[in-house]
Amino acid sequence: MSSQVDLTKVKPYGDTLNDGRMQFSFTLPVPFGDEADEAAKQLLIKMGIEEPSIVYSEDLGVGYTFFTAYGKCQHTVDYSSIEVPKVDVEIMDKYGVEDFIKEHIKRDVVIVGACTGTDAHTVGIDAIMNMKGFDGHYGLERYHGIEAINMGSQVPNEELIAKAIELNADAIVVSQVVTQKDVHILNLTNMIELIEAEGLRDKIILICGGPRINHELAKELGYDAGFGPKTYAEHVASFVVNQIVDRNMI
Amino acid sequence: MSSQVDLTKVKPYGDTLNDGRMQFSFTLPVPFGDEADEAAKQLLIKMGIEEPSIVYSEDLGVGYTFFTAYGKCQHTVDYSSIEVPKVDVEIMDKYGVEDFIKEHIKRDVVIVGACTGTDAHTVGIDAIMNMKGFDGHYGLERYHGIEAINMGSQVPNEELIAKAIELNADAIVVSQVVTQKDVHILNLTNMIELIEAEGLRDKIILICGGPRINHELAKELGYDAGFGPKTYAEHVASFVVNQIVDRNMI
Amino acid sequence: MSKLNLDFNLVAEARKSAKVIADDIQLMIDQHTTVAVERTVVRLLGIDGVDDIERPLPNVIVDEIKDKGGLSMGLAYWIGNAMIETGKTPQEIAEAVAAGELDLMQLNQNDALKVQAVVTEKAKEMVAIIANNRKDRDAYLERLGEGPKPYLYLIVATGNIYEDVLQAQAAARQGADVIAVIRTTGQSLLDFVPYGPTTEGFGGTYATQENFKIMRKALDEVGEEIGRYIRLCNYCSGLCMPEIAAMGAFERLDVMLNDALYGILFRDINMQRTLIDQYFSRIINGFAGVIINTGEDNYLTTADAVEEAHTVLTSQFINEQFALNAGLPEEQMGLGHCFEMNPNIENGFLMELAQAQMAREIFPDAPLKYMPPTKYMTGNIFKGHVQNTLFNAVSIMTNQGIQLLGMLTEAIHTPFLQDRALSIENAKYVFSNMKDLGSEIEFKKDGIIQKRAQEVLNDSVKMLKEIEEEGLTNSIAKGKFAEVKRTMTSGKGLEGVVKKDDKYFNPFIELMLGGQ
Amino acid sequence: MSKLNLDFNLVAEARKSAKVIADDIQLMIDQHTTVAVERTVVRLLGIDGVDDIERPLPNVIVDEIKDKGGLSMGLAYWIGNAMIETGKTPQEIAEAVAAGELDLMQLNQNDALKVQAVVTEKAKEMVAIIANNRKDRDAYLERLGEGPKPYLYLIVATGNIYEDVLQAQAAARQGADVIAVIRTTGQSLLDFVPYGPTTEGFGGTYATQENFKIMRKALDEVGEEIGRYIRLCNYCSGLCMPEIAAMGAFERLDVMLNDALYGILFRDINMQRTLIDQYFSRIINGFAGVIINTGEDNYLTTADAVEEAHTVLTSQFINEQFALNAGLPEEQMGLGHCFEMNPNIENGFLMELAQAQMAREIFPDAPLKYMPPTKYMTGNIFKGHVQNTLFNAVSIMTNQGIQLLGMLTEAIHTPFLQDRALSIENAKYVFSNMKDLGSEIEFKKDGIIQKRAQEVLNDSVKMLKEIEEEGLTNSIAKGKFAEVKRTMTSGKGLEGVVKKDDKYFNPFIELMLGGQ
Ligand code: B12
Ligand code: B12
Ligand SMILES: Cc1ncc(COP(=O)(O)O)c(C=O)c1O
Ligand SMILES: Cc1ncc(COP(=O)(O)O)c(C=O)c1O
Repeated sequence: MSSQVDLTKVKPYGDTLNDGRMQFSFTLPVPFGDEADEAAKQLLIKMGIEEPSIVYSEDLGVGYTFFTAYGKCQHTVDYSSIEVPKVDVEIMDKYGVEDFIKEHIKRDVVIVGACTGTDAHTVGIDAIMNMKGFDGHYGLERYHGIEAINMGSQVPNEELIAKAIELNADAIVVSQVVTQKDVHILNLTNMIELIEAEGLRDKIILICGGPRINHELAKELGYDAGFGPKTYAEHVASFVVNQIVDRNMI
Repeated sequence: MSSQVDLTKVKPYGDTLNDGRMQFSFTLPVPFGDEADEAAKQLLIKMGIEEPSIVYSEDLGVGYTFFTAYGKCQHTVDYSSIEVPKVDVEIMDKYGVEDFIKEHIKRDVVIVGACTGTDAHTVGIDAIMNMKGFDGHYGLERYHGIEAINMGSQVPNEELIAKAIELNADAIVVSQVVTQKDVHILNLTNMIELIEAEGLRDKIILICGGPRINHELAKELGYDAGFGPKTYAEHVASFVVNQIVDRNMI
Repeated sequence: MSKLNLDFNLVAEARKSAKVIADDIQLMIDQHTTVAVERTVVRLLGIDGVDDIERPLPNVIVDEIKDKGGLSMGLAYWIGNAMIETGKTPQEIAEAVAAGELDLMQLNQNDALKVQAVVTEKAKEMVAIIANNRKDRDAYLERLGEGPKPYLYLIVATGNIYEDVLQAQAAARQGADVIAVIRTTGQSLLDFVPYGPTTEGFGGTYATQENFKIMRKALDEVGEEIGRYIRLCNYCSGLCMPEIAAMGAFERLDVMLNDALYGILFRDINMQRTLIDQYFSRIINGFAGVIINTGEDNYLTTADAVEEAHTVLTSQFINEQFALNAGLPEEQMGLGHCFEMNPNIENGFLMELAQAQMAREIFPDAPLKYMPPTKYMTGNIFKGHVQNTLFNAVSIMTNQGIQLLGMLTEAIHTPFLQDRALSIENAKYVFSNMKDLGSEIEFKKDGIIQKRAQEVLNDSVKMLKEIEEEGLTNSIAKGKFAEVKRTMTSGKGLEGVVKKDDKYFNPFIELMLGGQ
Repeated sequence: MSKLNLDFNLVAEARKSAKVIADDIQLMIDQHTTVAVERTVVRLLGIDGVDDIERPLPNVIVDEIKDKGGLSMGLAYWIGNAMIETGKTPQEIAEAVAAGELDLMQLNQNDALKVQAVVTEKAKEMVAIIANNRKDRDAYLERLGEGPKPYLYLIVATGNIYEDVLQAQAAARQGADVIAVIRTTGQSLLDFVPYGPTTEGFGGTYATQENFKIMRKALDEVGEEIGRYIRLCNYCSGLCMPEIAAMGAFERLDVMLNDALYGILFRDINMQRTLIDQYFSRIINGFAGVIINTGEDNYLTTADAVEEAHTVLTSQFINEQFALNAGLPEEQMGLGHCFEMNPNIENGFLMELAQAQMAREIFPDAPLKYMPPTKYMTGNIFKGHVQNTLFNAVSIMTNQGIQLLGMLTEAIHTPFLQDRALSIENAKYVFSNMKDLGSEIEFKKDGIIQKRAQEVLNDSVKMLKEIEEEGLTNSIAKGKFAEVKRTMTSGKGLEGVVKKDDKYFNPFIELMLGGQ
């Protein structure tokens, strides 16, 4: 029989359990040649890779060399002890959310959102907020009982907060797509600082999302929740309406 | 100006010197999900990768998960101290070799070769030995002054040695392409043992080649030279005729 | 209508030559039997298992008869005779022989007709099992359905049948239609079939009946789960061609590698041996509803794909005639070809397209087996993945039957779990995104594509004419295929070939040839 | 002949509508100038550099005139007048203004005709520099030659111009024909152009004249070395369209992103501002022999590529007319489109092929700029590499002009050194392997491909008719393009728009419009 996986000592799998096989590609700033291959091998050995094999190397034209390599990873990971923080709410569909609001909140829920800072990627926030939604999942604008205001892109944090105050919003949702040089972290942190300075932190649900965002990161930064790729409006809506009830914001 | 590479502390290069960026792909025998991604990240951290980012993960259908990841390698390699053993001979072209034989050896050089063991990959050894050669480089059979005998594939080491003795060969050349479970190492080592048992080791030039062979490995195993990918007949011929002179086998 | 503007009179000429070539060989085939054929008869009569030193009983019994000079009568006679004399089943007889308790040739010899009657009865019983397997397959296909063509054909090759099962089930869930269990290096030169489940092998897993059974079960299970019948493939090449065909028939394999010339050229098996063996193996494959896969792709892994393209077509014509002689219909002929041109060739894609389309038009009913780039794959897995993309593009544009998926790691190792997933994804994307491209485009009259196909066909017609004149065996001796030279008496396994006696008898030929 | 069986009467109708649309806007354009236009005039007169708080001198001088209400006369008048009054060069004048030593509007005002004569003389001198750069380019092309079309267009985007140089030279050696230096996030909304070499940026490098110069030199060097002229590309979009066009003209850029509507839709720049700015920028591009790249691809990164395909064609027609109005010939119109359908769409490839071929047939002389898949790229780099392969296939099959190479890491980061190498390898392989496929195939009459193209053309003709009726600005206000709504007075930069005085004067329009 195919042998049993030891989840306390998990290793990469190529074609046999615990063979440790991994693929690598990278460039080293050294000239193409046997010495370059050797340098690549040594690097892999330092990473804990046994029998590194440089299967391809290419001169990139500026005295640098590109490698593709395979090797056997000797490290193991204890999978059984891993716990990942997750948005802990049962996801309802649109009708579920609408009924929940009717039953438990009995007034319109107000959500304002934007893609903030210099970030101009609207597709993600539009997917969550606009009528049309995304991938066959309607956006918040189409939910009865939710008033959703999408301010678009490149919105300064200050403006977004001002709008939330103006509308007495239940939740602020922020999208961040550009992550180069951690510009999203800067931006998201600045948002929290401004909110706290306004004394609003407890009165508002604060959510962020984007392709490189996850719940863990969001929590660390001080948000109530964070959503990554493949999020739909119902995820955000379910979380918000539950929070309103749980935090007694009705 | 673009900064200078410190060759004693070389790190992978993504788009900025010493950013350490590398790409990885591998499978872990754990079920698809956030915990799997976390396990993959932890593994990369153990390998010395900072800010590992799992950019893609996929359920392989048997409770295992495939990942693609990027991250920043923190290890460095001292390129300046690397020395790789190389076949140390000036490569002559066909005419050069032929003249060399005429001038210095003054008799026919005899080379027998085969793809040994259960290995049936003839294309590599044919490329070196047969008339036609490879990539526009003629094979040894076409060299004046060289008698080249290609015994083909799946030839037992014993038969190859017997043929070499029969023809009083100057060199034996062995091809090994299949490397699974290190079958080539076994096979090449067995060859050396048989040759030594016959008391032939000093009297014959012993060469191996194949896609996963290099000179370093060949030397370790006790061969005079080893040739990897992109070898042509002239490489082997140049080495053999020089050895004949150097080792006074004329 | 021909998109390539091919001259179908030339195609007819080629077929005629190929028929002469195959019929000429058939004379030799009909006069001989081999140890492998006889072991197959024995297996088909229900004999299986090993003796106490692990020798398969079919080998034990056939070797004994051979040593004692009785092989020319055929094993059916000896077993049938023993059934009459001892009242035992064939399996009991074989066990008694292995135990040294019974000497078949020392028994009283009954009248041939009487023996034939007894043995044919048993044979019919066994053949019914195979016919039933075929019905089971049809029922599965009816009930679960199958993937669209080109079928996605994936290999597993870990050496360990249980690890293979994991990989095969993963592949099926990812979209595979056919799972081929690659054989370990060297098995094709074994003159016996190993026994039982196996967990060790180099670059492949032993073909054993138990391994077939384990994998068949695993694929039926996963097929039920995903609602798609998953075909199982193995190799009936090498010194045991017909034996493995029989095992495959018993275990409901669906596809088998089976080439009339492959063993000769690429495994240095004696030509008489392979030609005789292939005949019986194909009768079995044909009867069992197995799609054969011929090995023309191998020519171009050795010789040049541009210059030697016509040898592929030539071999396809010859394989076709041998298959027809063995009663194997066009619908089961997975004639082989491949995408093996140097990727540096300008307009190489056009030539590959021409070749693939040509095969499609000349063999319209055959589920052509299309092999991926292998020779020009390198350690550059990214480029390799692109080469495979173009290969997939040609396939969907020309409506191939079975797509042997290329692996981005072809030049490195036998496939990892993820390599297969990436290949399936590549093929599925291309097949869906370009779905109707083939039927949407026409080729320019007398353009590069049409001319290339016409040229290859012409060369093949010429080559077949030459072979027709000098005979297949002489042509092979001259190195016309894959630049490999073999003679009538060179190569492995000749000692296993025996001329038939007048009274030689094999009930399965009659029962299976062309029938269902 | 049309492979798509397009109705060229419809194409003519579409062009007619587009001309009406553009001419309508041209009335507004002709009546206005902007701060950016005037800064450009100033730059073209030779003013460059920054003051002691890093403000670019063109801004200093234009802002001052604007604040004091003199902008409607045009900067050419004020500079010319100051030249007469002070005897200084424009640069000296600007420096004096910046130092607070000179107030242009306090000087004695000379007769307009006299000023025009002086300033036109200076302008001619400067325009000659640009004309010379154009000759230099022609000489390079003559001497070194260029890569075949589609040109391989690669981006660099490290933020550090020196690191960019390394990457650009690497790309050129690997096969790039065009190097585009991507701009840092946010530069397009700056109402000034930064000065000097820069080494910091987010997802791109500042467009500065010094950076242009550094990269131009590096590409000339590597071009000499490899024997192929390497084109340099940057962006004249955003609030500084014409200024950057001028800088590009001085530094011999070859290709510039320049779209009449992009700034409005995707950067929320006020429409009047962008439309006025684009006119002057295109006059400069046209004169400098720069190929412009329009941004229709952006529509489909936001809206759906299947449903909104006709908006791309519509915008191409409009961009064409705006370009013609600015004297920019078809040969310099790199009209944009892209391969942005969901890869899961069955026969998506056929639709992409239809769109690309349609653009090719409708704009036969334009060096079409073809953008790669971006929206449906994921972290699955292997699949991404395959998506790029199909993109490359469409390009070579339809004879595109400029191929913006897709990166397998599109969804992850701006390109690494190796990402670019892999993309180039992908494109080169496909372009060579499929070289003549386009001319070898014909599309089935009334098949999926032909019908799709016809449908898109029909929809576009209809849309253009509607826009013709309601006007471009109203159409944009309704969200007809990319589902984005903008009004005449919304958006950034409106405060920089000024109605021209009767005596307004800009010598460069006359000197450059349509001339060479
Ligand atoms: C489309 C696109 C553009 C379009 C944007 C059009 C528009 N109207 O949005 C245009 C062409 C304008 C553009 C420009 C630029 N782009 Co861009 N772009 C992309 C692209 C191709 C797709 C992004 C996208 O739309 N994805 C689809 C949506 C649905 O996915 P999503 O955003 O992840 O959203 C989902 C989840 O993340 C989540 N989510 C997102 N936000 C939120 C918010 C909340 C509250 C919640 C709950 C959930 C949530 O839910 C969504 C639905 O499931 C990506 C590459 C890629 N394939 O990812 C690059 C990419 C994002 N762009 C990039 C860059 C660098 C730029 C530029 C800065 C380049 C430049 N220097 O000019 C510019 C400038 C833009 C700016 N100022 O920000 C980089 C970012 C690199 C990085 N990691 O930092 C990328 C990765 C491309 C690359 N490899 O270089 N871009
Ligand atoms: C062609 C081929 C075949 C053909 C061989 C035909 C023939 N007549 O040779 C066929 C189809 C028969 C075949 C069968 C098998 N193959 Co095979 N095959 C290949 C393939 C596609 C190309 C090899 C090749 O011809 N390369 C071209 C030549 C010119 O290159 P080369 O051998 O490296 O030779 C050069 C140098 O290495 C050097 N060199 C080589 N030998 C020598 C000797 C000397 C003395 C010198 C100086 C230099 C030298 O010089 C040569 C010219 O520069 C590779 C995959 C690949 N793309 O690499 C798989 C590959 C080698 N095969 C493989 C396998 C597993 C098999 C099988 C075992 C599969 C099976 N279970 O059935 C069988 C069995 C074969 C056996 N018993 O050995 C694996 C090996 C895995 C591994 N690393 O161990 C590979 C890598 C494919 C894979 N990914 O699974 N194969
Ligand atoms: C027809 C045929 N048989 C068999 C094989 C497998 O090789 P082996 O003979 O080692 O089983 C191949 C491999 O390509 C083949 O094409
Ligand atoms: C026409 C045009 N201009 C400019 C840009 C670049 O964006 P930015 O406005 O941020 O410079 C693009 C990007 O795709 C474009 O298509």
